[in-house]
Amino acid sequence: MANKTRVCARVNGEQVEFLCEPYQSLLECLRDILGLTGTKDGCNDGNCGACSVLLDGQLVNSCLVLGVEIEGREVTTVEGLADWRGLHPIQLAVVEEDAVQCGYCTPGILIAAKALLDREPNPSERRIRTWMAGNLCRCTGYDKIVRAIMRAARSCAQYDPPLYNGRNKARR
Amino acid sequence: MRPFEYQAPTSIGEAVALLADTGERARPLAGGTDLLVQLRRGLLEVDLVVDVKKIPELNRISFHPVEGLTVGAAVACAVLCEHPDVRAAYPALIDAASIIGGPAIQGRATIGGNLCNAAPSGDAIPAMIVVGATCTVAGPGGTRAVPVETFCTAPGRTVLGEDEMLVSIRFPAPMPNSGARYLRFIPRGEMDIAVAGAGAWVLLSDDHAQITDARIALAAVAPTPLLADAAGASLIGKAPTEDAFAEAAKLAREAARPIGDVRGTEAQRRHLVGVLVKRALRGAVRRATGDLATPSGRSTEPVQGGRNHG
Amino acid sequence: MRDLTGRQETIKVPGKTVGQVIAALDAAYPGIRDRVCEGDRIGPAVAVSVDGRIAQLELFESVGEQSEIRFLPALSGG
Amino acid sequence: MRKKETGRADQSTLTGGYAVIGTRPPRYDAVDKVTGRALYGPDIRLPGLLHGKVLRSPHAHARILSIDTTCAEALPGVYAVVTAEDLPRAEDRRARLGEGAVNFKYLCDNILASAKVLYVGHAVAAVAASTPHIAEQALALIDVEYSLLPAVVDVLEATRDTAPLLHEHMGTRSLAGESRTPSNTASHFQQVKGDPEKGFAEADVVVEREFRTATVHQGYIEPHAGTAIWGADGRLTVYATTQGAFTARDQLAELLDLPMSRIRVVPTEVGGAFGGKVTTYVETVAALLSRRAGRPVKIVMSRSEVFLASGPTSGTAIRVKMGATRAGRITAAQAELYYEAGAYPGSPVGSGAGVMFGPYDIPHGQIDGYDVVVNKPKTGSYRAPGGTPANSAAEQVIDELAERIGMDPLEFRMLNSAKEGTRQIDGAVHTHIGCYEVLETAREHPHYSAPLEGPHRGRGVAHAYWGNWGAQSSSAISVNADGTVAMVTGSVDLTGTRTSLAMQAAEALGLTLEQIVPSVADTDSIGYTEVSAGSRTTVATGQSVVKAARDVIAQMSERAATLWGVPADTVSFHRGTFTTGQDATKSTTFGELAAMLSRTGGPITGVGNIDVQEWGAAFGTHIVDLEVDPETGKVTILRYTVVQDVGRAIHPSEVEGQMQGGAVQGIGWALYEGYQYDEGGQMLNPTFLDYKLPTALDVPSIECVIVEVPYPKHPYGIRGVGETPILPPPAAIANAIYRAVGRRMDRLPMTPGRILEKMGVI
Repeated sequence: MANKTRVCARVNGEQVEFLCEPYQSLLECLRDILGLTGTKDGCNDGNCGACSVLLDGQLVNSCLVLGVEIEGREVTTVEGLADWRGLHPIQLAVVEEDAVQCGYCTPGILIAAKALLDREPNPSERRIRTWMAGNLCRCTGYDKIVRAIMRAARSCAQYDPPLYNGRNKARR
Repeated sequence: MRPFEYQAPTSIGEAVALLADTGERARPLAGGTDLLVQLRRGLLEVDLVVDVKKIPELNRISFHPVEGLTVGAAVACAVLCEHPDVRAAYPALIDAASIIGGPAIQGRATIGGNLCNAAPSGDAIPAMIVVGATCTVAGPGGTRAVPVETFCTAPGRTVLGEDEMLVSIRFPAPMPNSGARYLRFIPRGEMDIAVAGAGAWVLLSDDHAQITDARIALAAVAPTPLLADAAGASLIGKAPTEDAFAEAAKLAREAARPIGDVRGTEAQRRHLVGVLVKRALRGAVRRATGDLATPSGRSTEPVQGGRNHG
Repeated sequence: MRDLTGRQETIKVPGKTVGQVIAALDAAYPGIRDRVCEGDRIGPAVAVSVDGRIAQLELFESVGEQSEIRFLPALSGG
Repeated sequence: MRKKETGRADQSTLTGGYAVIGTRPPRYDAVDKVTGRALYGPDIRLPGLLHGKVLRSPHAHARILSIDTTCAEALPGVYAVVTAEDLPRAEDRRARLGEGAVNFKYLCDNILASAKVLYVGHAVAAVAASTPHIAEQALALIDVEYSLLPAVVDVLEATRDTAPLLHEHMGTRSLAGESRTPSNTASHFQQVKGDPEKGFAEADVVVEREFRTATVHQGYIEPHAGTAIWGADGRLTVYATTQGAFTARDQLAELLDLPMSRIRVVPTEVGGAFGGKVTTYVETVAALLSRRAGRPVKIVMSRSEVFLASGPTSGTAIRVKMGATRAGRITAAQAELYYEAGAYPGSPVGSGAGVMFGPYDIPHGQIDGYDVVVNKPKTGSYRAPGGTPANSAAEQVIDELAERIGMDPLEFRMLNSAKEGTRQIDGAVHTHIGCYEVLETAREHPHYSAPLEGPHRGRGVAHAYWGNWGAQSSSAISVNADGTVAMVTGSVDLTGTRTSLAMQAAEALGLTLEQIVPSVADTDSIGYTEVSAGSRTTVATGQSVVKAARDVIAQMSERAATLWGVPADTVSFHRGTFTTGQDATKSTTFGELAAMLSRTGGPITGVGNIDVQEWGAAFGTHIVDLEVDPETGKVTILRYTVVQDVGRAIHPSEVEGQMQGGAVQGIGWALYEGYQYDEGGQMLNPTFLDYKLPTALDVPSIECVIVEVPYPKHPYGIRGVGETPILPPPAAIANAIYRAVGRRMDRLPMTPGRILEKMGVI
């Protein structure tokens, strides 16, 4: 069996270091090694979006990235959205619009929505639905999710990105 | 997943050496959106995965109005789709690259990978074939050029030797009065594999009254993406009319060798070839005459045969 | 069960519990008890309703003067 | 008596004199779920945790000759291997479990096959190892010898005498007993009302059609997952993602032959279920592995395992015949329903028959239902089990009847609408229902009269009835000294019921929602509570929390009486304040009295144990506009409206969520979803790539119209909501496709290829 590889990266703003097998996916490394179980496994082949994370700000399915590939890179998961100041505007909008039912797709939805709003502050409903097509939700019928993203687009404008500092670390 | 080793060389030489040493039990890794799924499903077993994303040549996009465009094999679709020169000069490439999976897939997937995966349904391949793209392949003995239409030899098989790798894809500079379009049909709005796909490229006379050259290529209707020569040739010298498109569509349907599978029946695929070739030709001509825009960014609004599209 | 009752759909029989009603039915149309019951319980494939409510007490469920008793296939829901 | 809310109107239009009910507070679980803190089945992490994997049959039908696990056991990192040999043999008896009758012998064989495998994916052995990857490698080392048998996956094929038999000793059960001749038809029932022949003779127009529907899956995004810890003391703790901790415990007790007191099931957050997480699959296997290994074992299904080896719902063959007079009265209805049960008996054909003609007053009718085993996974429940195929068949025939007699499809339905006292074909009598009100609201809705221009566009409607459920629930409410309360229920929260239940308790206690902290108990901590299914949780567990709240008030009234030296029966409670008729000067708030508990006899816990025997049915009408691409057959939904009677909306946003989610699942069933098999019984599309759930791009915003016809026997008049909305979409869409392209569809899913075939294009 292959020797474990040492990987150093920034995850949610914190420097992390871990050992993993070369064949372990980023999803497995986040959940089983780093204990960040907020990122979900829904299909493990890139068709449901539940495992969505940001890799250097780029939206990816963490099931289709090897853990060893994140060496020296920055990963953002759902656990990194809120900071000591409270919920991120996208999280807040999802709560306010009742866009959560079972909540299993929610972490991926939040990350995908953030990736969209980071690029396009004012997407149309059609654009949101097109962008979110990679994130399956079986409970909500999507309506409240789309409304939440539109609401978040309005509030994101006046929001400073999370600050990662001691208080923030202590919080997790 | 069965264990394997991982290497991330920073030069073509190292990469080729690693592939040569391990032989058929090594595979290059670009976006991984096909490779990792195949490894996980046990469809493929390897001892070594060679991550080629750290090799400069494979990450480059270079455009020259005369030389044309070179796209590194590891360039992600998302990056390609945002490149201003590519968007301006190669809209058909955007048509295809922007519909390969949703945004999360496009952040990883590459047109080089799409080519090396050699799926009959690979959307980028007909788009590359019709604009006359060629592959630059590196091996121990240096590099060689392979036209895209001959790169795939069978489902999942290519001309690449065990010790060879795809470095980049070259696209000739676009000619004035030329235009290209790629369209596919899928049941949902996004996220599906093409049931059938069609790419078309046309070159019009200066007055736009006549088609002086044309190429048509098809996806998911033969063991490999298919250049439909006769269909393209049938348009040469004709006016860009619905009748001419219909004749080309008929020839393309005859060239298709579809199978029936979980995604569609043989009859449905053959029928869709006709529909899509007509729609792709209309789009290509509109592009040649400058009245059809490039789709906006990655994971664009679906253009694949949906209502009022193409 | 209409084959046993000569295609009669509604039958009036006396009884203060579902068990007594089934006994009375069985006396009038022999064989009915075997079809509805397994031992001293209502069979798992069958549900008995009294005035539109499933008889939770099965054979011991009490029935009124004008009660309507129906035998249904046991259904599943979701 | 009826209130309506269109879309997202002002909350005050719904509050109906209540302080909490009818408002839209944020859900209790929302913040945990948006921050990634909520723990689901696959998220359980424990010291020394091993990972289990299940070896599954590659064959659809085969006899198991031998299983050799020695090589797998020898692999470093492997701690345990189990097969059916490790299961105590369950006796061949049935019991009511969840909502249906379960035969434990079958349940046992489905969890680990003993003599035969009956479908591709059928579990034959399992391994626990230090990593999932090692467990996977170990599976490859298990040597199973099969002798192959012919398979049958088509419901009608399976009923033929020539079909291979799945269960050699099974005859057809019916009210006429069990036949001696072995058959794949596990049961047959017949329901007759009046004289169907006479009814059809009275009809001016008779329409008869046959329909087929494919096997479909609930499609929850969270796969099945179970973690078992078999302690050295012989006590078993299981973390399960399940709709019912108690039914999960009872299944484990039966399958492992343990007393219930030795098993504690702790329900995790559930990542979608829709009926599919009533039956247990991996929990028992994880327990066996944990006992062997002496360490905790977690099993998480892969997506393809979920498709191949959980409990999808039946593919069906349905024949419907209906007759009506020129004046628009339905005179007779007849149907034959053939439902796939999967590998073991027990399809939802009964409830399909029970609801298909339920919305209408039909004088004469007959329904024959057949439960048929095939070489596919044992079917489970899926949102309104059995209802959608039957409803889609009936509502397409009704649409055609209306067309043939030249009547508006909603007018036709209104003219024949069931009302209180209407006797259904199975003999059941409708109680207080809002069937007509829903149809009328749909007809008045602007969507129904809005112009729909353009070629190949059509508007369709369909109407549906679902009976809902009540049954047993248990809850407890404990009073804190500061006047807040802790509310514990046995109902697993699938979709926000902690909130909708707390809202009912708050209303009954005169408290604000913030003063109530709700939680879901494990099986050691509260009384038996039925599965969260059958649209029962907010209704039945709601009545249980109201009962617990009233118990709290009664006990606190006694404390007030002691303090004031007045008889307890003179103390009354209103909107948070206790008073006594004996002395107008005496008055105390809930909070003040709560602070006195320690000095007036100690803690107070109100208990609400209940078995709800009467509940309200729910009716819904859907309106859809769509366009068909005549060249590709692709359907684009342009507008969609859901109208439903919910009795009273406790939390309108959650009600809308149920209506929208159910409708979109129905849209998936109608257009995209379906298991595909080859002749050998191999499923061809066990991935989310080729088993196609609707994406955000495939559906429009679903407009909701909440109709409120309160159910008199519920303290707040509420009816079950969750299941009804999945029923109408396939028929509504089929009826719209007919109007768009002039072709009647007869198969689900209505894929572009099938539409092109119907249009004669291919």
